[in-house]
Amino acid sequence: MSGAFTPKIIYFMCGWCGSGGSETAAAYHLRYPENVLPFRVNCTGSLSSVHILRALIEGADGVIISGCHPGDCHYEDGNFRARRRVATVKSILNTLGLGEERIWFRYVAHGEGKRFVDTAEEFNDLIAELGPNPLKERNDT
Amino acid sequence: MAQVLKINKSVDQGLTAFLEFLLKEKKVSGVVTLKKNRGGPGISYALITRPEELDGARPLFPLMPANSGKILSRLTLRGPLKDPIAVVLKPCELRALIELVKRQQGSLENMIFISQTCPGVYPLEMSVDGDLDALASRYQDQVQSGQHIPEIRPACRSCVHFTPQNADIIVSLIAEAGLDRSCSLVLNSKKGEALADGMAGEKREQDLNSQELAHFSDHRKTARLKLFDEMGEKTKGIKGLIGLFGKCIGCHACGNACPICYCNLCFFESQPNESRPNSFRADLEKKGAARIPAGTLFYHVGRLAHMSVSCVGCGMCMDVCPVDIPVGTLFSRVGESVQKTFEYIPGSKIDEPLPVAVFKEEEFAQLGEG
Amino acid sequence: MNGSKLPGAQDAEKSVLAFLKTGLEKRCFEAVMMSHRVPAGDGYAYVLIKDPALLEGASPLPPVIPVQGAKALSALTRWGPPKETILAVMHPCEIRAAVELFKLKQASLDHIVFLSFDCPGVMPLSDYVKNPGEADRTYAAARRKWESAKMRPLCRICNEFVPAASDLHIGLLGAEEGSAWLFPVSPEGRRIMDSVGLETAVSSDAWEREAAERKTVREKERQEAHQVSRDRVSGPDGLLAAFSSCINCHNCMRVCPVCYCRQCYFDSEAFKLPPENYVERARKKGSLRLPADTLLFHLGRMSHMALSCVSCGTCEDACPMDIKVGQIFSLVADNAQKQLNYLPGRSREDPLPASVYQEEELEGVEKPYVETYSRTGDRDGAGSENQ
Amino acid sequence: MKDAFVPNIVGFLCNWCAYTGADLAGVARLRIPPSLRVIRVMCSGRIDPLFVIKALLKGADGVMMMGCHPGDCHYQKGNFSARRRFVLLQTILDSLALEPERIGLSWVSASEGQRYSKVTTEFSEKIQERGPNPIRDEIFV
Repeated sequence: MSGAFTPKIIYFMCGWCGSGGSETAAAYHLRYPENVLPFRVNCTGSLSSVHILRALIEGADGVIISGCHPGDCHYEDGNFRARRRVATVKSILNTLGLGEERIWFRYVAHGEGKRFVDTAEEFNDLIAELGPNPLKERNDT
Repeated sequence: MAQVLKINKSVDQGLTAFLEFLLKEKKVSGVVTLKKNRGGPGISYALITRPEELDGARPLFPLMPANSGKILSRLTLRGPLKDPIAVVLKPCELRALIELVKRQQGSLENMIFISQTCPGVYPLEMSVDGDLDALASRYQDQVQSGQHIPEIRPACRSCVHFTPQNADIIVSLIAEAGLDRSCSLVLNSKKGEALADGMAGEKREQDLNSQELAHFSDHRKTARLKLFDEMGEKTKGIKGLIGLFGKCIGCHACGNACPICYCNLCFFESQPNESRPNSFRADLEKKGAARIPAGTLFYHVGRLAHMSVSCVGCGMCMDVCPVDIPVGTLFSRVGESVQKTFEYIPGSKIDEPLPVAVFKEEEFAQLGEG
Repeated sequence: MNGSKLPGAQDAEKSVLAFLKTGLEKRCFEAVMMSHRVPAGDGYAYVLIKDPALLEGASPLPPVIPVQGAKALSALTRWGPPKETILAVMHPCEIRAAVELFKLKQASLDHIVFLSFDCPGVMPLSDYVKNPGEADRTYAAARRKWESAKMRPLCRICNEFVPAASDLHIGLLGAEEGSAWLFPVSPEGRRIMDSVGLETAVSSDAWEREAAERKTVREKERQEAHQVSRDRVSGPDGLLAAFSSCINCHNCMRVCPVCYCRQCYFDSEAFKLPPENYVERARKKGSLRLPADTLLFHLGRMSHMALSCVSCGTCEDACPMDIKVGQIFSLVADNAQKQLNYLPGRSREDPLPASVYQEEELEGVEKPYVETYSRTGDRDGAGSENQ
Repeated sequence: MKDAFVPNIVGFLCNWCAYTGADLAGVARLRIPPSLRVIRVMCSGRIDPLFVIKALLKGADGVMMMGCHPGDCHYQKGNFSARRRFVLLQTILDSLALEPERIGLSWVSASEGQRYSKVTTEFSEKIQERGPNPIRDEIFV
């Protein structure tokens, strides 16, 4: 393993399902790594691609986005729109070789506390394996 | 007589060593200077907080990738700096910053200015695909031999405000022999003296070589007059202006690079300035044709009305113009006459009010009475 | 599709001008929007022409794109469509961008009839302004022979040199030296040809064959060129080297036809931060490039407009530092568009991909959940709390 | 030929003095040149230099700025600002050889109907003599 490296992970979750998942996890006393920093947004559909990019440029090693399952969006179609947006950002990063694998998109429902914690853990392990995000050390961005 | 600190290194290395001293001794919390970008051909300003990051710093590099007055205004727009930083910048950039601060677009608090008697900088396009180091060393050779460098930008060739009166420390470049082995820092203020306190080097009482500078200034004045006269001939009347700006692509790069043009949303990009269909129709009826987008000259003449009193002649507008319109020369020329009318030199005194913000009751008394 | 052979002069450009003149005189359209040489003769500008006599200095095949035609059309129609028909003579990429702007509600296409032509490409603006007279001649020669060496890098690899969304099309490929065909593409185009009095009797087969062949070649060249770009800019090192000389002037955004926002997000209050923010970021990395957020600007702009990018190269023309920004954006855009099966400007009906979705799509984006995932295996509340 | 030329003059009149003066001139049935198109502004200090530039570039043959006499401004100092702006405009037009004579500044008080008639007639005659603004026929402005 990459020794002392503790990744910094930004977890964007929608206010209805994703963060509901984190509440459920808390209710069951499930733990997720402390270096996964939760950010609540009202809907993944309201998450600007610029926030994802900014996180990656300014020091995050990975970004997860969790919204409601397809069909469950509180605003009808926010998660479908988010999916297209994330797909576009991933495509851009992939084309430019900037590590699109550092972005995860996974639906987590309000009741799925375990799924939430598993996602955080699994992603954390993946990023720990990938090592630090090379962009975050660059000061000529 | 001012104190001069002489460091026995080449001027670039000497100044970098001085900056390193400032950071190491925690006299400042950061340094803003030009720096070569890691792994790329470019050079840009950087706010450096760690001494080791000064590796690659080129404080006196003869290039202006942006007017740092604009950069520093952005840095302090939301409030003054809490801890002091040292800034290495060109005289016109310092003047631009002062104009911006007068417009409430920044703060000079906790900024210590290191500037230079400025021989001028190269056009930006010379750095494209160019070898920056070769460029810099050629420049230094020419400067220390006291030459007027032919390739520098027209704005620099005609610049007469090359001595940064408001800087705390002035690096003597013009007509300074031995730039490759010594670096002379003129401590121009108490702040500057305090800053240099403890820095290794030889201190003496001396002034800027005023005779050479006066000589230099005369040469510049002649060049300025010539350039402005040529521009005046070229842009005479409406035909001349259309001749100059006909090929303008309306990208507004000049306004956006201009340090004085600080507006978040320029009037000329705003909704009220957009032409409505009836305006095109009227032009079609009257002239049989209409240029689209409309308002090329309106933009340039209007911008003159907005910023010419504060134009510092930094030449950024001209550097970024994609179709090489000598817009900077025209603006400096008009700016000079406007500034003369109001007896105002932009960027010279921080407490002098902007001419468009004040008036005197007794001035221009004959106007309007006829 | 049948068309008409334009009554020939020695030069295709002249034949087109003759057609436009007749159209204006017969009032088949009220005005023409097209490139016109500026009085000093050192550039071109879009002009709306009503007086047929003013067609004199107009150029249907200008050597440069100083202002993206879609931007000009948007300036003309954003506040409402013209009352009578305007014929817009534009390069294919400009028409495609205009269609995108129409979808973005920044232009009206009512009473606008597009006249496109087989685009041989245009010269880089910076090359042109260095010596306009010489460049005009070079271009005229290169255009006739369809030589691409002098054209802009993006024009050399353009495979959409025949637009799908125009009304009338000038066929130059496969035509004899100096002559041109005119094809009606839409009913509106046919109406105009009828009213000008041009019969549509000539078969377009020869032209179509030639255009298809060239398109195949161009597609291959495009892929190759994009691969070269990709190898060059891939990874943080490559990309930051490519944008190393960027001075953050945002001129690429300002001339981009698709970036229509009056106030770009990257110029907005959101990027005017308290000094502590900049100092803190500098402290974290030892130094901070100023103006800040250069890479974020470019990546963010990509994420905003890549799906509508028409690879017109105007950004590259306007860059004072000659950064190959158009080539990078074109590469990124091609891939992003492919993923959502969208070709900007292909038709007025295709919805903007960011404004719609399908319930079943992009399966690869979601990371599949493995129910049994467990590495530490110790996440039960009580157990871990005791550790 | 020259006799046929009726200039197009745009006048920006302050509400309190010049415009009232114009009213008075009208009521007194004094002669006012037909070439003048009046635009009322609340204060001469409201006259943005861009108004004047735009009028000239759109083909106006002359532009007049009119306000209260110095010291009489309804808003204390608007006319002093206007005067500086006028000087600014004159200097810019002069440096560009764009006929600074085509702009005029006059102070007319609310009681000076006579003066209003006089200054507008004089200005109009001056412009008449100068001839049409050459910008009129230019397409590439």
